[in-house]
Amino acid sequence: MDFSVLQLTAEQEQFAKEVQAFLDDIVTDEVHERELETGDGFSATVHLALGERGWLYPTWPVEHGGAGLDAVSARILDLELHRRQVPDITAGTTALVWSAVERYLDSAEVDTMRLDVARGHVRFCLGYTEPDGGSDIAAAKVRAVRDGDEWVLNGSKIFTTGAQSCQYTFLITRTDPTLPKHKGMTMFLVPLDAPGVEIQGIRAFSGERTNIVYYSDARISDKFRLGAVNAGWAVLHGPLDAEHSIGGEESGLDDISVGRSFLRVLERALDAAVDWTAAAVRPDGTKVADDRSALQRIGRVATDLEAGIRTPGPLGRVAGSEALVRGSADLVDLVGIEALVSLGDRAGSELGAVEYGHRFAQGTATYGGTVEVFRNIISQHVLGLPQMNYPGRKVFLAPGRSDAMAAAR
Amino acid sequence: MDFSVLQLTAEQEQFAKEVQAFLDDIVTDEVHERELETGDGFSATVHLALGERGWLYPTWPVEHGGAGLDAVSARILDLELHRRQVPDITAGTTALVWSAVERYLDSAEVDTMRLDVARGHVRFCLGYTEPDGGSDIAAAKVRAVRDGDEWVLNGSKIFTTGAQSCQYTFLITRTDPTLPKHKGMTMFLVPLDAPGVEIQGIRAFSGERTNIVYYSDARISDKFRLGAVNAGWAVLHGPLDAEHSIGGEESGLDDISVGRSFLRVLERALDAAVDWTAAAVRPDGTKVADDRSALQRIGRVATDLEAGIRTPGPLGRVAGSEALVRGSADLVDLVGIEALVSLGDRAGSELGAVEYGHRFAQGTATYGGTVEVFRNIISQHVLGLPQMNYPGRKVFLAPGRSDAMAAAR
Amino acid sequence: MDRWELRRQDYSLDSDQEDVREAFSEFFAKESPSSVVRAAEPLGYDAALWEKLVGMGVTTMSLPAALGGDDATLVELVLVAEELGRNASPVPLISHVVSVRLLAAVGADRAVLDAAAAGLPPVALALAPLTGTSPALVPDAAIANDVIALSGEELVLFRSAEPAPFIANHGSTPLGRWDPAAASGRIVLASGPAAVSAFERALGDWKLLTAAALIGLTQIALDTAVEFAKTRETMGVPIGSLQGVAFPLADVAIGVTGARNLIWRAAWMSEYEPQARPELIAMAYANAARVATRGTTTSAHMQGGLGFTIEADASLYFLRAKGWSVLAGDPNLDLVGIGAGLVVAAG
Amino acid sequence: MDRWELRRQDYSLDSDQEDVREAFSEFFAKESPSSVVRAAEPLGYDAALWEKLVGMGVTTMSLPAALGGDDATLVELVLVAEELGRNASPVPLISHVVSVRLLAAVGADRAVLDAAAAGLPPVALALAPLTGTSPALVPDAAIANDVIALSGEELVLFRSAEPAPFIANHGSTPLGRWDPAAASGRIVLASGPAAVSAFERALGDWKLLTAAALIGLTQIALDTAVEFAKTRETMGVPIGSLQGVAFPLADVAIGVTGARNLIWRAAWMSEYEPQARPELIAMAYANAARVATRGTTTSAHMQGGLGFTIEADASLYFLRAKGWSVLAGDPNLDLVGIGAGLVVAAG
Repeated sequence: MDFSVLQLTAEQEQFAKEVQAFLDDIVTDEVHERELETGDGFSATVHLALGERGWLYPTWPVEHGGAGLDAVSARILDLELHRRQVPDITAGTTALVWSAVERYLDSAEVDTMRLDVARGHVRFCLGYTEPDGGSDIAAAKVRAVRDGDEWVLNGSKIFTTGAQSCQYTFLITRTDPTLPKHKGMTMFLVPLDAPGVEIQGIRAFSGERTNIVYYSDARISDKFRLGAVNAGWAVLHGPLDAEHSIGGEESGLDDISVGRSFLRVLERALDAAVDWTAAAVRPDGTKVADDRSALQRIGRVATDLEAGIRTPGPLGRVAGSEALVRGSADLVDLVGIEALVSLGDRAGSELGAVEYGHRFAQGTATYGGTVEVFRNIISQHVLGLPQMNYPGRKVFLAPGRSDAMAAAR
Repeated sequence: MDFSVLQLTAEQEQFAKEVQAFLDDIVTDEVHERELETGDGFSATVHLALGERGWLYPTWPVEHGGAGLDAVSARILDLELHRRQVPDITAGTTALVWSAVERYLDSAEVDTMRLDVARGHVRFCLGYTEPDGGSDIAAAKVRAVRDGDEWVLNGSKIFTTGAQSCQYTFLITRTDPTLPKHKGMTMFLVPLDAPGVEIQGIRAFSGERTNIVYYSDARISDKFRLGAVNAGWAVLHGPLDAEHSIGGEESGLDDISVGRSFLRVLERALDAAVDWTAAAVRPDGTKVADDRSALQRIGRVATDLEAGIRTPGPLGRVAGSEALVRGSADLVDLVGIEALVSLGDRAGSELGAVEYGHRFAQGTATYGGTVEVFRNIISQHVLGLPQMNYPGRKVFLAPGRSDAMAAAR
Repeated sequence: MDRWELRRQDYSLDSDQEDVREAFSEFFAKESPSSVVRAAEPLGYDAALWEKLVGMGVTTMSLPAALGGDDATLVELVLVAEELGRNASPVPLISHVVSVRLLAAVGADRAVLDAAAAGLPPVALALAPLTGTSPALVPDAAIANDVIALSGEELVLFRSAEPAPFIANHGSTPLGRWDPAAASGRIVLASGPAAVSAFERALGDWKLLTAAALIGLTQIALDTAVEFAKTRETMGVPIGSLQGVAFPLADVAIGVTGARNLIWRAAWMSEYEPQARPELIAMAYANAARVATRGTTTSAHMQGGLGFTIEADASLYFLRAKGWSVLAGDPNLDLVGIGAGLVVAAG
Repeated sequence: MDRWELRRQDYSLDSDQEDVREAFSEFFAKESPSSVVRAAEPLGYDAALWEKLVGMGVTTMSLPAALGGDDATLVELVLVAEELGRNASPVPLISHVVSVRLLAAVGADRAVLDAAAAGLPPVALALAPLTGTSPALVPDAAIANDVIALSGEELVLFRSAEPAPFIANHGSTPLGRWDPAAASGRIVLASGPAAVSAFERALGDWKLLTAAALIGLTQIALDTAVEFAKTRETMGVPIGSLQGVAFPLADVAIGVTGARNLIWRAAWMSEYEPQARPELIAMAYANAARVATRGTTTSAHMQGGLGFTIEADASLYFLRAKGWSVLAGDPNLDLVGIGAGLVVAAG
């Protein structure tokens, strides 16, 4: 057990300064304004600038386009990016997909692509969910039909977040509808500029943008197939397990909760509400800071936040989302009418973090599978409860993950 | 809509005084002490004294052993009984069973029995649940095998509350295991003094007593069969629906929530905690009554209580239990260490209502079916959500009840 | 309070009440579908719709017949407010009706009352007493020229040539940053204790109607989620057959049903025996705020990612539930007040 | 607080810590099965078991080696306390160990310290400062002759010939109605600010160890409920396969896991950097009290009517969860303190 402050080497100290100076330079107000406007979860200028320095995948070796950073330096960089709220959704989806691409794509292609990914020129999004399919990924219906050395795609995917900023989507398709649900699927890395692929934006009430992607007789080369035909479920599992399970590699450095990033939004909202409380006077002349009912609620939110940060893996995923959903609503209540003013109409006041938090919170209960999907995972793989034999039963995790889950207990 | 104070006629005023004088007389401290000690949910002296006046089933005609009371007078009596915390579990189970007995037992037997029931000499308990069966009543395994004009019973029932105070149990048995689950059952009214019937007490941590009843080659006459052989599920449904659904008959007089009686326990705990708050001084010299964090929690419990009282039928059943479970725990927190002192060690202080409330609360989430059973009923019959096709699917309500449920919405 | 008081428990609507409910239910369903609600965003005001609603007599219905009204009670008004909420309708009905009742209650000049009752433009009510003369966020002030506010010991109708500047907000309501110093006219409606008690009564009316609107909003959110859960499938079954979906929705149904009855009871008591259980208003309001927050959150969530998109009607309900429930400040302070009342009564 | 501080996040136990955990896990599992727990009711004290535990060195392990201890830290103590909780063990370990640490911290006379460390009879700690000389409810005072209490500006060890009269209670702990005026001896351990700060540090230790015990209790309650849910059937399926059962149990698992880590972190910080995040103790404690209340309630409930009987081990856990978590008063006051600290820091 060790929670001590990291003692940096001179090199690491120097690196931290370098990171700060660099990010001061590239993460401009304009980056944030554009993000507020578009909800892209992506800034091309920042992404490419980070890629240029090898800081998109900073622990990759330099020859692969990384920066060969040690774990501590990587953590320094990661925290600074979070602190500055650098839009990072597309960086995240790209990283998730790369492990599968690296393993399953033709090795010559991989070698070509690796540097482009590291530099930020090639980016990936996730083509899992279908408009009528919900979180049941294995119910995928997008059809891929072989035609010589090509595949013809038809159907549509929803929540392909970042498609407008990416070159490829990691697509799960149905290649043999006659086989059992999990056996007739094949994965592809689909170029988004292929004819017949159409991206249509959808906005969430958090302001985030996601997409429906339509495939209408879209043709792609067989070289973009990942893994064997009808073996797509196994290919998908690497990235899906990573998304569903423990984030850090038990480095003793990284945050242990998969919900940590949600909780940063709650941190900002809480800090803003606390600042407001310290100064606010009610119409009757009393100070909010003297109202123990207000202080109790602040204490509750702060405690749920702290407990969420300490909850590991998928358990922290649920704890983080629930703490944010409940806590952000409580903070809006606490602040009252002033908390309602929209982020965009707020002219610099910190309180926008409360209003934004309450909108943003709701998506966290859905990202990467709803909290119910995660409760199923916990029920089965942490508690060992029996699984219901539904007609179209879903496999959440590859068998090997059970042990890791149980160990997280 | 009418929530006005009832204007009593002179006769009703007189009746109210009569009730009070009578109950002052029969509901002694000894009655309550004995209940605390035994957890019987029954006082023979009170039960028989009420029966003597026709006040067990006060709206029954006088010639049937009732008192022919009008609805208002019956309400007056009912409230007085509740106010004095008269142990009433066995009176309740007897009333539930009587409707089925009256309908299905041989009419000569019914005529004989009616007066005994009204006078309090004959009492019924419910033989539904089995030790390994949980809330799935239709999974009953107690076997009844015909032998000439008799039936031979084998097996055991749990949660036969009040068996030690009753003459008969309303027993659901399996008479044909080869038929589908709901089709092979038969109901009996089993004399509890029959050879081969053994009652074994179990105590709940609320102090309430319930029982396991064992049937070992117990033989009963076929005249105690209720309804046709293998038609037990229909016979059971009258009492079960009554237990699961709206209590009052929309009289505009009765409490609308099936959970109302649970909430009386919360009322007592709240009132005691409020009295404590009004007087309590903390070690640092501050008054609890000046602590807005305490007042907020009192306000929350009082509000949940009020909302629970206003929630009709089975919805109120869940709301009442949840308000009590959560509220009683909150009140223990509020009062702190003084709330822990056991009811028996308290020497007259009202605070025992808080400690008792927290213990009693837990049973209310289980009585007459768990809150999950009621959530299923609400999901299907109020919201119209589809039912899962479980291997041993349970029918919660007779088809006709759906409309009543929907109307309660 | 006497917990053993012998009161009727009759929650049924009489035929007049059923008629009111049905008339407004039909009106809002026809005139205020979600397309109309969306078209009125972000301001949250559809002037044509408001004009039609005024034509239904909604602004005067609760005035005494002598003042040109229909003697409707708070009970009828909460029925109307629930129908408004059920359609998330972009009209300032609640603050306007409450303001008109307030003007009548303080015996405002007939010309002032009649002008207000005409409803065009609507009258707004500042829900918090003014502190000094600094600008304040006032619901509906972005569409009203007249704002009633408690200012020190006086209840004042402030007149301005223009509505206050609109402040975009979470619930898409016509919130204005209203500046009392910018008013061109100032009519004192009452002063001293009479001013305070009239204001508090109006605030109570506002809380009851808002509670009803919040419950209407939550009911439609629930209905929408239930429809989704009946048809959407996962793992080969409708998601509504899964207890992980059905039970939270059942809890919303439980909350909405109890909240509605509690509002009805509070409205009835407020109308006929206002001194008997004054805390019922605070209870009905704080309870509705919580039920609405949780209920619309659950209902949106049970529609998965779709429920999180602005295209889904679930988003309309979710944002307004919170956006309406803190217009009068922190609803938890009502709980503190309830607790304080109980403790004082016991002390 | 700096939310971007670069700290390690290493929750792993080293081999010594694993050894401590395992040794006490085995001890309690062997010596304190539920039959022993039941046999010790209602007093909640098994003197023979306590003597064996003292023999394990538990009363001295966290003293400095110079005082005859093993230099164990709060981190090891919370591991031991969790194992105690996991077996609902009827021994006064927490208040006794905290009292001994307190005696050492204030530099109590060696004879006093050694007598206390011997553990027979145990020493109790009054968790609230005394007000006047009136009798107070003190945990474990029903089995202790010595009670440490903050009395005005002095921290005092009160000696009595007999333990205080036992008061039967919700959690079956040796609660006594202890009368400081009845004490025959009175040793002043510290006075002035030093007395207050020593008492507060001890109270913090008590809260951390109690939080750990509550989490142990909740973990065993959960484990028991999970076993039940795996085997019990309804409608032809194991109840644990129903989301209505599985999801609440998953929530208990989430709560317990986070609470345990939060306790570990608070204990580590309290040991090594007590000034850095002092509110972590209050957070760990208030959170554990809530997780335990809900977790043991859910776990008992998921065993249906059986979980409500005194024969079910679920009842042991349910009653103690609440019975232990308010011994130091209302745990929600810790939340007020946390909020106040944050607001003061921001102001």
